[in-house]
Amino acid sequence: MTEIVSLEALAARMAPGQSLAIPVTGVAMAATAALIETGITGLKLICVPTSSLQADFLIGAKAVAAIETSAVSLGEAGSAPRFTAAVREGAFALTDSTCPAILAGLLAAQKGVPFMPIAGIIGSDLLKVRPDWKVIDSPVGEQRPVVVVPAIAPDVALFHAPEADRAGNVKIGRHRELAGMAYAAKHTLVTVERIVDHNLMETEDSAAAVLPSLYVDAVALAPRGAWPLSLWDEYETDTAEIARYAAMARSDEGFRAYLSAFLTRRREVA
Amino acid sequence: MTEIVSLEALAARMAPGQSLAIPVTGVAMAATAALIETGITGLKLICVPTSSLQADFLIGAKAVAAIETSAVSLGEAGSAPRFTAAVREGAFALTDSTCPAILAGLLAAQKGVPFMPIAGIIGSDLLKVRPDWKVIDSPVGEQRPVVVVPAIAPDVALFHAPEADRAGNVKIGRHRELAGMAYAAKHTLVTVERIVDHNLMETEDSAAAVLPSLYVDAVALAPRGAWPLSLWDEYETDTAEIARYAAMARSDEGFRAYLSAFLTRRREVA
Amino acid sequence: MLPLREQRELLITTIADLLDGVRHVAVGASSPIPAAGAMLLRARNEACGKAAVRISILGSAQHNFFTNGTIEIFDCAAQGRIDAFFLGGGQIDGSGNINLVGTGGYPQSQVRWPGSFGSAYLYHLVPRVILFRTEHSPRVLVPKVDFVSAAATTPEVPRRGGPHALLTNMALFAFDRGRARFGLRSVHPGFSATDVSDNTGFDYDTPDIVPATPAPDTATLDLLRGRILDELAETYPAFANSMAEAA
Amino acid sequence: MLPLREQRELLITTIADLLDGVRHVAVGASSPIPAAGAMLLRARNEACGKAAVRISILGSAQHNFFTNGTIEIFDCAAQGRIDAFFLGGGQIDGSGNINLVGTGGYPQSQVRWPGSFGSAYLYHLVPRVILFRTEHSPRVLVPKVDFVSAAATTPEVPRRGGPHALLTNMALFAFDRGRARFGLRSVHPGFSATDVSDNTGFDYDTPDIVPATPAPDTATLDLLRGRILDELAETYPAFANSMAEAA
Repeated sequence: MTEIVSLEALAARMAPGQSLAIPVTGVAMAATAALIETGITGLKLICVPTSSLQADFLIGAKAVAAIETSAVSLGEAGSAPRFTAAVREGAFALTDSTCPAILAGLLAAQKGVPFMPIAGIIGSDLLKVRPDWKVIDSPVGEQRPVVVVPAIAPDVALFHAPEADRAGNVKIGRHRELAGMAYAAKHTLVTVERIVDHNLMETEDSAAAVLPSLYVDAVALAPRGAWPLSLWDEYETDTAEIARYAAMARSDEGFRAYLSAFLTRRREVA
Repeated sequence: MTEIVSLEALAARMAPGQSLAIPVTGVAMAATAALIETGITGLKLICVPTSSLQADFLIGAKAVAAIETSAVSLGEAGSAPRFTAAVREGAFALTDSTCPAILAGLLAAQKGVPFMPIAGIIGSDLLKVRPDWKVIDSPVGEQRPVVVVPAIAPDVALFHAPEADRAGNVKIGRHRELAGMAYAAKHTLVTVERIVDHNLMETEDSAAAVLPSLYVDAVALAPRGAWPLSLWDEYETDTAEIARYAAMARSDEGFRAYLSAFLTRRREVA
Repeated sequence: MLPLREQRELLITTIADLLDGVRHVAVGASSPIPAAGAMLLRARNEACGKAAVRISILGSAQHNFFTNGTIEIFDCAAQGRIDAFFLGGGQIDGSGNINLVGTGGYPQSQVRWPGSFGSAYLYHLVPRVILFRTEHSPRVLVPKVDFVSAAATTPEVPRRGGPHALLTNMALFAFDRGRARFGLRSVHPGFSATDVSDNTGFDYDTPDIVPATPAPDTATLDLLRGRILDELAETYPAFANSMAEAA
Repeated sequence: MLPLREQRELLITTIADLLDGVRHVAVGASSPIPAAGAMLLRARNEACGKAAVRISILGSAQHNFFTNGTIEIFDCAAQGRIDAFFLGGGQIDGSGNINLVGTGGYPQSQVRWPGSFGSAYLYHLVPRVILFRTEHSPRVLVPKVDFVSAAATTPEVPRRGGPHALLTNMALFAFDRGRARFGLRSVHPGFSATDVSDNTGFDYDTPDIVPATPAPDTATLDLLRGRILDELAETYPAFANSMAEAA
């Protein structure tokens, strides 16, 4: 059953060397700060299917040994500086992918099958750098070549959502890729803006927006826990803050200074 | 864009010989009656993943040339009499399946791939009677034998739901297999208890319960349109009526009498 | 033979015992006795501070932990998140295979049952499948099923799922997966080991001394006739009523 | 060269023309000019009673028709429900292949871009992919990309998707899938065909007479400076503002 814990206790559930699935929206930035404070190393990031600030943070903090992603970018604020530098230095094992292939790998894990077929991709150099992908002739159905990718079963999925109830049911709205991460992962850790007293599964309509507690190991309260990123209906991206990060993180020293201030600020809020 | 039409116009969109996907909950019984009144024949039923009264009705009305299903049963009311009789007579092409294999076939169509791998099944005689299924060695990922099934792309998906809005967005709650049917099908026809004036996609929470109009060709109003079956939050199964059906439909004559009264009743309500 | 209520209470109690240790048990639609067994286990665990038990009942609003449609129970089983499930069968054979399709030819079966449902899949994936069929007769318990809806063992492929036990109105059998064979574990009050062998169409192992299936103790009966009946009433009102009326 | 606002209006109008006939166009995040082109098409079609156009903009609440998470746009494309999409590229080559990964070695690329996103997939599945990259230079438009994020043509496998046109700040090219080759279609006001050939690193076909890309007519400008700016403001407030201020 889901435990409701402190942010620090939530972060402490991750162990060095584990694979960690992280999303594009519903990004647990406060938990990421708490995780960096544990001094974690050797993480294998799985971006579902891309990442921005969160991956760049973890990379800059030297917490990442490997990353599988379709892209890392700060969006409007430009390239992700620590990611770009780390690629140049060969600081981690880099596994390039394409968005639906990461989602297909998670789906395979969700369904307990070793692989998943996926449309498209043929002709891409991704097939050259992904020896774990293959083109096969479809064994049944319409006869044509199709790409197959292996299952991705993360050790931990981590995300931020607006609400959880006391039983650990989590409101994810339309963001069903968050459920997909949880189905595929061995453990799921969630931070939320607030914990509510009513049962989120109570009505057919409210239940439709919920990831059931069945998949959730632990929930921690983290108000504005996605900041400076957005959280759908709750708050917008703090574009000024992202721009400030983009400028500072161009150098390792600048990144260190930014991170240090970020961690201090989080401790003060907590 | 979705059209809002009469129940008769909705039924008239089906053509003889088409494949028709039908669900377990959210069963469009009123539309089924309207469809039978068009005198349709040669339907290829795809039960997602089983059926009860609806399949038995269509079979009894001689509208079915083929059926793919994991089961047909009246549940508490016992076996489905017209299905059972038709199997004995060899009245249609019967394709036995198992629940998750039908859902996997639809998922393949949803994803535009020719096949889908699926766990389990090995050792079942279903593999003997399904030459379109195969056991292959997993080409990537964990090396083990795995069953693959071909894509199922129905010509039409038909279901009943509580609400649609004027744009054709349909509230399906947690019953996401209804969305799965629509994603996989070439056309989707929906009947609803009521049409609402507000936008069902308006908020994150309400949107989570919605199949977008993008997938919906036509919507028709059909109050109590699942009767005598249940519609989740709206009304319960009319078990007395199902029992009455089960008794009458034991013979072809009894079925004819039941159907005739059912069609008359529907016309009077409409 | 026991009166109907006592028969059912014995089955429910036996199922709770068979489920001991599971965290999540799924129960199909129209399965009040398995559901009651799972509820009894949940109540017992609560009473003695053991791990909480989650019960998913198909078709129940209150016991529905799923939000991803029909597929979720199957995905959930594939993820190893369902520990126990129940299957029946028009035929069950001595190797543990079950037939939910029919007999007398295929596809034009002269006796046709509804179909395989999810059995071909779940039998592979749920560690503790309990075969539950009240009718104990040679036509149900056959040497070899006419159609294998779901195979009990498949040495050619690794699997975590399969039969754990077979429970009927007459007896309880354990299943040995290595030997793909049932062994008689106990006979319900009112029946003898000979009754069992006379009514079983397949070979099975019999211990030298065949114990009687233990009847529920007083504490269990209190739970069964109180809390469990109340819980059952939400999903199986007719069944709960008939149990209460038999009191 | 045109002033910034007129440049943008030309690109938006050209995109609307390229989209003529589509029912559903998807636009990536941070793509205000493609989004404006799609909005212009929608407004034009409404004005003359042509088929309604659905626009999905990633990251927009108002232009979001999806309820199944990140995967839905990809599934939707695979189902043939998306008619047009936009892709860019750090490099685009003369065969229409695009590179979103980087240059100078792999995996330790000396110039690293974000990554392939969904390009490897969508290029196969969306019938009318418009390559849109404002920078028109030999470092972007290369003979052969260093890394093929997404291949334009794959004779070995049937596909419905691929490049339809390449639009830059300087010119519009059509793509011939049979020959896997671009052909210059028009040059934007302020540039010549020689400017284009001087700044393009790959070979392409040039017609004897190279037309100028047509400027928007008055009716189009009215839409662009009124309704389209209002619609843009919801998703791209900064861009809409800068267009309004340039007036």
